[in-house]
Amino acid sequence: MIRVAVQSGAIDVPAEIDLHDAGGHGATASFIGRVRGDDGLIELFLEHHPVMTEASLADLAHVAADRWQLAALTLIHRVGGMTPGETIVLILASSRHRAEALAACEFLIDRLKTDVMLWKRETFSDGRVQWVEPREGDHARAGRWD
Amino acid sequence: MIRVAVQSGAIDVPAEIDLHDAGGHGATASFIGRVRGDDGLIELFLEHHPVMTEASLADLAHVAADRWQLAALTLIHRVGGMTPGETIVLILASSRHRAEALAACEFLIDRLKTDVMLWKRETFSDGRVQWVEPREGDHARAGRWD
Amino acid sequence: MALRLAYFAWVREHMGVAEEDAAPPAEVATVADLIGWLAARDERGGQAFAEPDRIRAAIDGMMAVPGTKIAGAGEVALFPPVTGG
Amino acid sequence: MALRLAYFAWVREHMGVAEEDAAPPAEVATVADLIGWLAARDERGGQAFAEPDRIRAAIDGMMAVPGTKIAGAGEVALFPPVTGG
Repeated sequence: MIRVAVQSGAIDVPAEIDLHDAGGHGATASFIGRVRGDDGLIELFLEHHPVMTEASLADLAHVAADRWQLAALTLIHRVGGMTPGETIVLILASSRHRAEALAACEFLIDRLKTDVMLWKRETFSDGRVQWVEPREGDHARAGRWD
Repeated sequence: MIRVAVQSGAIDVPAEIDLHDAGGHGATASFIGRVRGDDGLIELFLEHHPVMTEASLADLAHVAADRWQLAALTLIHRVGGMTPGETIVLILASSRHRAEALAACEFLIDRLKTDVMLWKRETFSDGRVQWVEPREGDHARAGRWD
Repeated sequence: MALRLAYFAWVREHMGVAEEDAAPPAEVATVADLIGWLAARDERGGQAFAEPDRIRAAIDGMMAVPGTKIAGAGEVALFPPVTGG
Repeated sequence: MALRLAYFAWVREHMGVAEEDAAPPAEVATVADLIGWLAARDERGGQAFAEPDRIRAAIDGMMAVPGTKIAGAGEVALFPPVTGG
Protein backbone atom coordinates (compact mmCIF):
# COMPACT_ATOMS: atom_id res chain seq x y z
CA MET A 1 0.00 0.00 0.00
CA ILE A 2 1.39 3.39 -1.01
CA ARG A 3 -0.01 6.43 0.75
CA VAL A 4 1.11 9.94 -0.21
CA ALA A 5 -0.25 13.18 1.24
CA VAL A 6 0.45 16.89 1.20
CA GLN A 7 -1.39 18.51 4.07
CA SER A 8 -1.59 21.81 5.96
CA GLY A 9 -2.82 20.17 9.16
CA ALA A 10 -0.50 18.61 11.74
CA ILE A 11 0.92 15.15 10.92
CA ASP A 12 -0.34 12.66 13.52
CA VAL A 13 2.68 10.35 13.65
CA PRO A 14 1.25 7.58 15.90
CA ALA A 15 -1.98 7.46 13.87
CA GLU A 16 -0.04 7.27 10.63
CA ILE A 17 2.09 4.45 11.98
CA ASP A 18 -1.02 2.53 12.98
CA LEU A 19 -2.48 3.02 9.51
CA HIS A 20 0.77 2.01 7.82
CA ASP A 21 1.20 -1.04 10.04
CA ALA A 22 -2.11 -2.65 9.20
CA GLY A 23 -0.27 -5.22 7.08
CA GLY A 24 2.22 -6.32 9.75
CA HIS A 25 5.45 -5.97 7.78
CA GLY A 26 8.79 -7.53 8.63
CA ALA A 27 10.85 -4.37 8.79
CA THR A 28 9.76 -0.75 8.89
CA ALA A 29 12.20 2.14 8.65
CA SER A 30 11.02 5.65 9.22
CA PHE A 31 12.18 9.21 9.07
CA ILE A 32 10.52 12.06 10.93
CA GLY A 33 11.68 15.60 10.16
CA ARG A 34 10.76 18.36 12.57
CA VAL A 35 11.03 22.12 12.71
CA ARG A 36 14.08 23.16 14.74
CA GLY A 37 13.89 26.37 16.75
CA ASP A 38 17.47 27.39 15.95
CA ASP A 39 18.62 31.02 16.10
CA GLY A 40 15.28 32.19 17.44
CA LEU A 41 13.18 30.70 14.62
CA ILE A 42 9.50 31.12 15.45
CA GLU A 43 7.80 29.99 12.24
CA LEU A 44 8.64 27.83 9.26
CA PHE A 45 6.39 28.31 6.26
CA LEU A 46 6.41 25.74 3.47
CA GLU A 47 5.08 26.90 0.12
CA HIS A 48 3.97 24.29 -2.39
CA HIS A 49 2.48 23.94 -5.86
CA PRO A 50 -1.16 22.88 -5.66
CA VAL A 51 -0.76 20.11 -8.26
CA MET A 52 2.91 19.39 -8.86
CA THR A 53 3.98 18.90 -5.25
CA GLU A 54 1.73 15.94 -4.61
CA ALA A 55 2.36 14.55 -8.10
CA SER A 56 6.12 14.55 -7.61
CA LEU A 57 5.79 13.01 -4.14
CA ALA A 58 3.70 10.25 -5.68
CA ASP A 59 6.31 9.76 -8.43
CA LEU A 60 9.10 9.45 -5.86
CA ALA A 61 7.02 7.04 -3.80
CA HIS A 62 6.44 4.76 -6.76
CA VAL A 63 10.08 4.84 -7.79
CA ALA A 64 11.14 3.82 -4.26
CA ALA A 65 8.45 1.16 -3.89
CA ASP A 66 9.49 -0.44 -7.19
CA ARG A 67 13.23 -0.16 -6.65
CA TRP A 68 13.22 -1.73 -3.17
CA GLN A 69 10.12 -3.91 -3.58
CA LEU A 70 8.46 -2.29 -0.60
CA ALA A 71 5.46 -3.89 1.06
CA ALA A 72 4.16 -0.49 2.13
CA LEU A 73 5.17 3.15 1.92
CA THR A 74 3.76 6.24 3.62
CA LEU A 75 5.06 9.66 2.56
CA ILE A 76 3.46 12.73 4.11
CA HIS A 77 4.68 16.30 3.75
CA ARG A 78 3.22 19.18 5.65
CA VAL A 79 2.84 22.60 4.00
CA GLY A 80 1.90 26.07 5.26
CA GLY A 81 2.95 27.60 8.56
CA MET A 82 4.37 25.53 11.43
CA THR A 83 6.27 26.10 14.67
CA PRO A 84 9.36 24.50 16.28
CA GLY A 85 8.84 20.89 17.27
CA GLU A 86 6.11 20.25 14.68
CA THR A 87 6.57 17.49 12.12
CA ILE A 88 7.40 18.61 8.57
CA VAL A 89 7.75 15.24 6.92
CA LEU A 90 7.06 11.61 7.75
CA ILE A 91 8.36 8.63 5.80
CA LEU A 92 7.48 5.04 6.68
CA ALA A 93 8.92 2.31 4.46
CA SER A 94 8.32 -1.40 5.00
CA SER A 95 9.89 -4.44 3.47
CA ARG A 96 10.50 -8.07 4.34
CA HIS A 97 14.09 -7.43 5.36
CA ARG A 98 15.72 -4.38 6.88
CA ALA A 99 18.17 -3.30 4.17
CA GLU A 100 15.47 -2.37 1.66
CA ALA A 101 13.34 -0.37 4.09
CA LEU A 102 16.35 1.58 5.37
CA ALA A 103 17.66 2.34 1.88
CA ALA A 104 14.24 3.45 0.62
CA CYS A 105 13.85 5.78 3.57
CA GLU A 106 17.23 7.37 2.97
CA PHE A 107 16.59 7.71 -0.78
CA LEU A 108 13.27 9.44 -0.16
CA ILE A 109 14.55 11.97 2.35
CA ASP A 110 17.46 12.80 0.06
CA ARG A 111 15.24 13.25 -3.00
CA LEU A 112 12.61 15.26 -1.12
CA LYS A 113 15.23 17.97 -0.76
CA THR A 114 15.84 18.30 -4.48
CA ASP A 115 12.98 16.85 -6.52
CA VAL A 116 9.77 18.13 -4.94
CA MET A 117 8.26 21.60 -5.38
CA LEU A 118 8.50 22.90 -1.84
CA TRP A 119 10.08 26.10 -0.58
CA LYS A 120 10.90 26.90 3.05
CA ARG A 121 10.61 30.41 4.51
CA GLU A 122 11.92 31.10 8.02
CA THR A 123 10.66 33.81 10.39
CA PHE A 124 12.79 34.70 13.42
CA SER A 125 11.93 36.34 16.72
CA ASP A 126 13.91 39.46 15.77
CA GLY A 127 11.64 40.00 12.76
CA ARG A 128 13.95 38.60 10.07
CA VAL A 129 12.23 36.63 7.31
CA GLN A 130 14.27 34.61 4.82
CA TRP A 131 13.78 31.95 2.19
CA VAL A 132 16.00 28.94 2.76
CA GLU A 133 18.72 28.49 0.13
CA PRO A 134 19.34 24.99 -1.25
CA ARG A 135 22.53 23.43 0.11
CA GLU A 136 25.17 22.01 -2.17
CA GLY A 137 25.41 18.93 0.04
CA ASP A 138 21.77 18.13 -0.60
CA HIS A 139 22.40 17.74 -4.30
CA ALA A 140 25.46 15.60 -3.64
CA ARG A 141 23.41 13.29 -1.40
CA ALA A 142 20.51 13.15 -3.83
CA GLY A 143 22.89 12.33 -6.69
CA ARG A 144 24.16 9.20 -4.94
CA TRP A 145 21.04 7.36 -6.10
CA ASP A 146 21.38 8.03 -9.84
CA MET B 1 18.33 11.05 26.54
CA ILE B 2 19.24 7.39 26.09
CA ARG B 3 16.61 4.81 26.90
CA VAL B 4 17.35 1.07 26.66
CA ALA B 5 14.99 -1.74 27.61
CA VAL B 6 14.71 -5.51 27.37
CA GLN B 7 11.11 -6.52 27.99
CA SER B 8 8.82 -9.50 27.70
CA GLY B 9 5.69 -7.39 27.29
CA ALA B 10 4.55 -5.94 23.98
CA ILE B 11 6.40 -2.86 22.68
CA ASP B 12 3.96 0.05 22.47
CA VAL B 13 5.42 1.85 19.46
CA PRO B 14 3.27 5.03 19.52
CA ALA B 15 3.81 5.45 23.27
CA GLU B 16 7.56 4.99 22.87
CA ILE B 17 7.64 7.57 20.09
CA ASP B 18 5.78 10.05 22.29
CA LEU B 19 8.24 9.44 25.11
CA HIS B 20 11.23 9.74 22.79
CA ASP B 21 9.89 12.89 21.16
CA ALA B 22 9.58 14.93 24.31
CA GLY B 23 12.66 16.93 23.28
CA GLY B 24 11.43 17.89 19.81
CA HIS B 25 14.45 16.84 17.77
CA GLY B 26 15.30 17.93 14.23
CA ALA B 27 15.48 14.50 12.64
CA THR B 28 14.35 11.14 13.94
CA ALA B 29 15.08 7.90 12.14
CA SER B 30 13.54 4.68 13.31
CA PHE B 31 13.58 0.99 12.70
CA ILE B 32 10.78 -1.36 13.70
CA GLY B 33 11.38 -5.10 13.34
CA ARG B 34 8.37 -7.40 13.44
CA VAL B 35 7.76 -11.14 13.52
CA ARG B 36 7.01 -12.44 10.02
CA GLY B 37 4.60 -15.35 9.66
CA ASP B 38 6.62 -16.99 6.88
CA ASP B 39 6.36 -20.72 6.16
CA GLY B 40 3.61 -21.20 8.73
CA LEU B 41 5.53 -19.69 11.64
CA ILE B 42 3.23 -19.45 14.65
CA GLU B 43 5.62 -18.40 17.42
CA LEU B 44 8.97 -16.71 17.70
CA PHE B 45 10.70 -17.14 21.04
CA LEU B 46 13.64 -14.92 21.94
CA GLU B 47 15.94 -16.17 24.65
CA HIS B 48 18.19 -13.69 26.45
CA HIS B 49 20.77 -13.48 29.22
CA PRO B 50 19.28 -11.85 32.31
CA VAL B 51 22.23 -9.46 32.76
CA MET B 52 24.37 -9.39 29.63
CA THR B 53 21.63 -8.71 27.10
CA GLU B 54 20.62 -5.39 28.57
CA ALA B 55 24.23 -4.47 29.32
CA SER B 56 25.31 -5.01 25.72
CA LEU B 57 22.29 -3.10 24.41
CA ALA B 58 23.28 -0.21 26.67
CA ASP B 59 26.87 -0.42 25.42
CA LEU B 60 25.74 -0.30 21.80
CA ALA B 61 23.43 2.61 22.56
CA HIS B 62 26.22 4.65 24.10
CA VAL B 63 28.61 3.88 21.25
CA ALA B 64 26.02 5.07 18.71
CA ALA B 65 25.03 8.15 20.72
CA ASP B 66 28.67 9.22 21.00
CA ARG B 67 29.66 8.41 17.44
CA TRP B 68 26.78 10.32 15.83
CA GLN B 69 26.24 12.90 18.58
CA LEU B 70 22.63 11.88 18.96
CA ALA B 71 20.17 14.10 20.80
CA ALA B 72 18.12 11.07 21.87
CA LEU B 73 18.14 7.33 21.41
CA THR B 74 15.56 4.68 22.27
CA LEU B 75 16.49 1.01 21.91
CA ILE B 76 13.96 -1.59 23.01
CA HIS B 77 14.21 -5.33 22.42
CA ARG B 78 11.45 -7.73 23.23
CA VAL B 79 12.24 -11.21 24.61
CA GLY B 80 10.17 -14.33 25.28
CA GLY B 81 7.37 -15.65 23.09
CA MET B 82 5.69 -13.57 20.41
CA THR B 83 3.44 -14.09 17.40
CA PRO B 84 3.48 -12.86 13.78
CA GLY B 85 2.97 -9.10 13.47
CA GLU B 86 4.30 -8.30 16.93
CA THR B 87 7.23 -5.94 17.31
CA ILE B 88 10.59 -7.54 18.19
CA VAL B 89 12.75 -4.45 18.21
CA LEU B 90 12.31 -0.69 18.12
CA ILE B 91 15.08 1.83 17.46
CA LEU B 92 14.49 5.59 17.53
CA ALA B 93 17.51 7.82 16.87
CA SER B 94 17.38 11.61 16.81
CA SER B 95 19.88 14.19 15.73
CA ARG B 96 19.93 17.76 14.43
CA HIS B 97 20.36 16.65 10.84
CA ARG B 98 19.19 13.56 9.05
CA ALA B 99 22.43 11.83 8.10
CA GLU B 100 23.45 11.08 11.70
CA ALA B 101 20.06 9.70 12.78
CA LEU B 102 19.83 7.44 9.73
CA ALA B 103 23.37 6.13 10.10
CA ALA B 104 22.95 5.44 13.83
CA CYS B 105 19.76 3.53 13.16
CA GLU B 106 21.41 1.36 10.54
CA PHE B 107 24.47 0.76 12.73
CA LEU B 108 22.29 -0.36 15.63
CA ILE B 109 20.15 -2.80 13.69
CA ASP B 110 23.27 -4.30 12.11
CA ARG B 111 25.03 -4.72 15.45
CA LEU B 112 21.96 -6.08 17.23
CA LYS B 113 22.27 -9.11 14.98
CA THR B 114 25.81 -9.93 16.03
CA ASP B 115 26.72 -8.25 19.34
CA VAL B 116 23.80 -8.84 21.68
CA MET B 117 23.05 -12.07 23.56
CA LEU B 118 19.73 -13.00 22.00
CA TRP B 119 18.71 -16.26 20.38
CA LYS B 120 15.66 -16.82 18.16
CA ARG B 121 13.65 -20.04 18.18
CA GLU B 122 10.91 -20.57 15.59
CA THR B 123 7.85 -22.79 15.99
CA PHE B 124 5.82 -23.70 12.89
CA SER B 125 2.23 -24.83 12.46
CA ASP B 126 3.37 -28.32 11.38
CA GLY B 127 5.10 -28.77 14.73
CA ARG B 128 8.67 -28.05 13.65
CA VAL B 129 10.78 -26.13 16.15
CA GLN B 130 14.17 -24.73 15.16
CA TRP B 131 16.77 -22.31 16.45
CA VAL B 132 17.64 -19.63 13.90
CA GLU B 133 21.16 -19.91 12.52
CA PRO B 134 23.22 -16.72 12.18
CA ARG B 135 23.53 -15.53 8.58
CA GLU B 136 26.89 -14.80 7.03
CA GLY B 137 25.50 -11.58 5.59
CA ASP B 138 24.74 -10.29 9.07
CA HIS B 139 28.39 -10.40 10.02
CA ALA B 140 29.37 -8.70 6.77
CA ARG B 141 26.89 -5.87 7.44
CA ALA B 142 27.95 -5.53 11.07
CA GLY B 143 31.60 -5.40 10.04
CA ARG B 144 31.03 -2.34 7.85
CA TRP B 145 31.12 -0.16 10.96
CA ASP B 146 34.52 -1.24 12.32
CA MET C 1 -0.38 34.33 -27.08
CA ALA C 2 -2.30 34.22 -23.78
CA LEU C 3 -0.36 32.47 -21.04
CA ARG C 4 -1.03 31.80 -17.37
CA LEU C 5 2.07 32.55 -15.28
CA ALA C 6 2.44 31.15 -11.73
CA TYR C 7 5.10 32.34 -9.30
CA PHE C 8 6.37 30.72 -6.11
CA ALA C 9 8.44 31.59 -3.02
CA TRP C 10 10.57 34.74 -3.42
CA VAL C 11 9.72 34.98 -7.11
CA ARG C 12 6.08 35.34 -6.07
CA GLU C 13 6.99 37.89 -3.41
CA HIS C 14 8.95 40.05 -5.86
CA MET C 15 6.19 39.84 -8.45
CA GLY C 16 3.54 40.74 -5.87
CA VAL C 17 1.08 38.19 -7.26
CA ALA C 18 0.84 34.38 -7.22
CA GLU C 19 -0.37 34.24 -10.81
CA GLU C 20 -1.30 36.40 -13.74
CA ASP C 21 -2.33 36.14 -17.37
CA ALA C 22 0.29 37.50 -19.75
CA ALA C 23 0.58 37.93 -23.51
CA PRO C 24 4.27 37.93 -24.42
CA PRO C 25 5.17 38.91 -28.00
CA ALA C 26 5.74 36.19 -30.60
CA GLU C 27 9.55 36.39 -30.37
CA VAL C 28 9.36 35.05 -26.78
CA ALA C 29 9.77 31.39 -27.74
CA THR C 30 11.52 29.67 -24.84
CA VAL C 31 11.53 29.65 -21.04
CA ALA C 32 14.72 31.73 -21.13
CA ASP C 33 13.07 34.24 -23.46
CA LEU C 34 10.08 34.47 -21.12
CA ILE C 35 12.30 35.10 -18.09
CA GLY C 36 14.20 37.79 -20.02
CA TRP C 37 10.96 39.43 -21.14
CA LEU C 38 9.58 39.49 -17.58
CA ALA C 39 12.88 40.87 -16.22
CA ALA C 40 12.71 43.76 -18.72
CA ARG C 41 8.95 44.38 -18.40
CA ASP C 42 8.91 46.27 -15.09
CA GLU C 43 10.74 46.82 -11.82
CA ARG C 44 9.12 43.85 -10.09
CA GLY C 45 10.17 41.55 -12.91
CA GLY C 46 13.63 43.07 -12.79
CA GLN C 47 13.93 42.10 -9.13
CA ALA C 48 12.39 38.65 -9.43
CA PHE C 49 14.43 37.63 -12.46
CA ALA C 50 17.69 39.49 -11.84
CA GLU C 51 19.55 36.16 -11.69
CA PRO C 52 18.10 33.81 -14.31
CA ASP C 53 20.45 31.01 -13.13
CA ARG C 54 18.47 30.87 -9.88
CA ILE C 55 15.12 30.40 -11.63
CA ARG C 56 13.51 27.04 -12.36
CA ALA C 57 10.44 26.49 -14.53
CA ALA C 58 7.66 24.01 -15.15
CA ILE C 59 5.26 24.00 -18.11
CA ASP C 60 1.83 22.51 -17.44
CA GLY C 61 3.20 20.50 -14.55
CA MET C 62 6.35 19.23 -16.30
CA MET C 63 9.81 20.47 -15.34
CA ALA C 64 11.36 22.57 -18.13
CA VAL C 65 14.84 23.88 -18.97
CA PRO C 66 15.75 27.37 -20.26
CA GLY C 67 15.61 26.18 -23.85
CA THR C 68 12.19 24.56 -23.58
CA LYS C 69 9.71 26.07 -26.06
CA ILE C 70 6.61 27.64 -24.53
CA ALA C 71 4.42 27.38 -27.64
CA GLY C 72 1.12 25.74 -26.70
CA ALA C 73 1.72 26.09 -22.98
CA GLY C 74 -1.26 26.70 -20.70
CA GLU C 75 0.63 27.50 -17.50
CA VAL C 76 4.27 28.34 -16.95
CA ALA C 77 5.42 28.17 -13.32
CA LEU C 78 8.57 30.10 -12.35
CA PHE C 79 10.28 29.56 -9.00
CA PRO C 80 13.57 29.28 -7.09
CA PRO C 81 15.38 25.95 -6.53
CA VAL C 82 13.34 23.80 -4.15
CA THR C 83 14.16 23.38 -0.44
CA GLY C 84 11.73 20.77 0.92
CA GLY C 85 12.22 17.71 3.06
CA MET D 1 37.12 -25.51 41.72
CA ALA D 2 33.38 -24.75 42.04
CA LEU D 3 31.96 -23.03 38.99
CA ARG D 4 28.49 -21.87 38.01
CA LEU D 5 27.74 -22.88 34.41
CA ALA D 6 24.90 -21.20 32.45
CA TYR D 7 23.58 -22.51 29.13
CA PHE D 8 21.48 -20.78 26.49
CA ALA D 9 19.38 -21.67 23.43
CA TRP D 10 20.09 -25.14 21.98
CA VAL D 11 23.05 -25.63 24.32
CA ARG D 12 20.58 -25.29 27.21
CA GLU D 13 18.13 -27.66 25.53
CA HIS D 14 20.79 -30.34 25.01
CA MET D 15 22.07 -29.97 28.57
CA GLY D 16 18.53 -30.20 29.97
CA VAL D 17 19.19 -27.42 32.52
CA ALA D 18 19.69 -23.64 32.32
CA GLU D 19 22.44 -23.69 34.89
CA GLU D 20 24.36 -25.98 37.19
CA ASP D 21 27.29 -25.95 39.61
CA ALA D 22 30.24 -27.94 38.40
CA ALA D 23 33.70 -28.81 39.73
CA PRO D 24 35.99 -29.45 36.77
CA PRO D 25 39.43 -30.92 37.57
CA ALA D 26 42.44 -28.64 37.86
CA GLU D 27 43.74 -29.40 34.36
CA VAL D 28 40.65 -27.69 32.89
CA ALA D 29 42.26 -24.26 32.57
CA THR D 30 40.62 -22.53 29.59
CA VAL D 31 37.21 -22.12 27.99
CA ALA D 32 38.24 -24.67 25.34
CA ASP D 33 39.28 -27.13 28.07
CA LEU D 34 35.93 -26.64 29.81
CA ILE D 35 33.99 -27.29 26.60
CA GLY D 36 36.04 -30.43 25.97
CA TRP D 37 35.50 -31.64 29.52
CA LEU D 38 31.72 -31.12 29.28
CA ALA D 39 31.61 -32.86 25.87
CA ALA D 40 33.31 -35.92 27.37
CA ARG D 41 31.44 -35.89 30.68
CA ASP D 42 28.14 -37.41 29.53
CA GLU D 43 25.81 -37.90 26.57
CA ARG D 44 24.09 -34.53 27.01
CA GLY D 45 27.41 -32.75 27.01
CA GLY D 46 28.45 -34.78 23.99
CA GLN D 47 25.41 -33.47 22.08
CA ALA D 48 25.62 -29.88 23.26
CA PHE D 49 29.34 -29.51 22.58
CA ALA D 50 29.79 -31.81 19.55
CA GLU D 51 30.92 -28.80 17.48
CA PRO D 52 33.08 -26.52 19.65
CA ASP D 53 33.40 -24.02 16.77
CA ARG D 54 29.71 -23.25 17.17
CA ILE D 55 30.02 -22.42 20.89
CA ARG D 56 30.56 -18.95 22.31
CA ALA D 57 31.37 -18.15 25.93
CA ALA D 58 31.21 -15.34 28.46
CA ILE D 59 32.92 -15.27 31.84
CA ASP D 60 31.18 -13.22 34.52
CA GLY D 61 29.45 -11.15 31.87
CA MET D 62 32.49 -10.56 29.63
CA MET D 63 32.84 -12.23 26.25
CA ALA D 64 35.63 -14.81 26.22
CA VAL D 65 37.58 -16.74 23.56
CA PRO D 66 38.55 -20.45 23.63
CA GLY D 67 41.95 -19.64 25.16
CA THR D 68 40.57 -17.48 27.96
CA LYS D 69 41.56 -18.85 31.39
CA ILE D 70 38.69 -19.73 33.69
CA ALA D 71 40.65 -19.48 36.95
CA GLY D 72 38.77 -17.27 39.37
CA ALA D 73 35.57 -17.29 37.31
CA GLY D 74 32.24 -17.19 39.11
CA GLU D 75 29.96 -17.93 36.14
CA VAL D 76 30.79 -19.27 32.69
CA ALA D 77 27.99 -18.90 30.13
CA LEU D 78 28.08 -21.18 27.08
CA PHE D 79 25.84 -20.57 24.08
CA PRO D 80 25.49 -20.63 20.28
CA PRO D 81 26.24 -17.59 18.07
CA VAL D 82 23.62 -14.90 18.70
CA THR D 83 20.68 -14.23 16.37
CA GLY D 84 18.91 -11.16 17.73
CA GLY D 85 17.66 -7.99 16.09
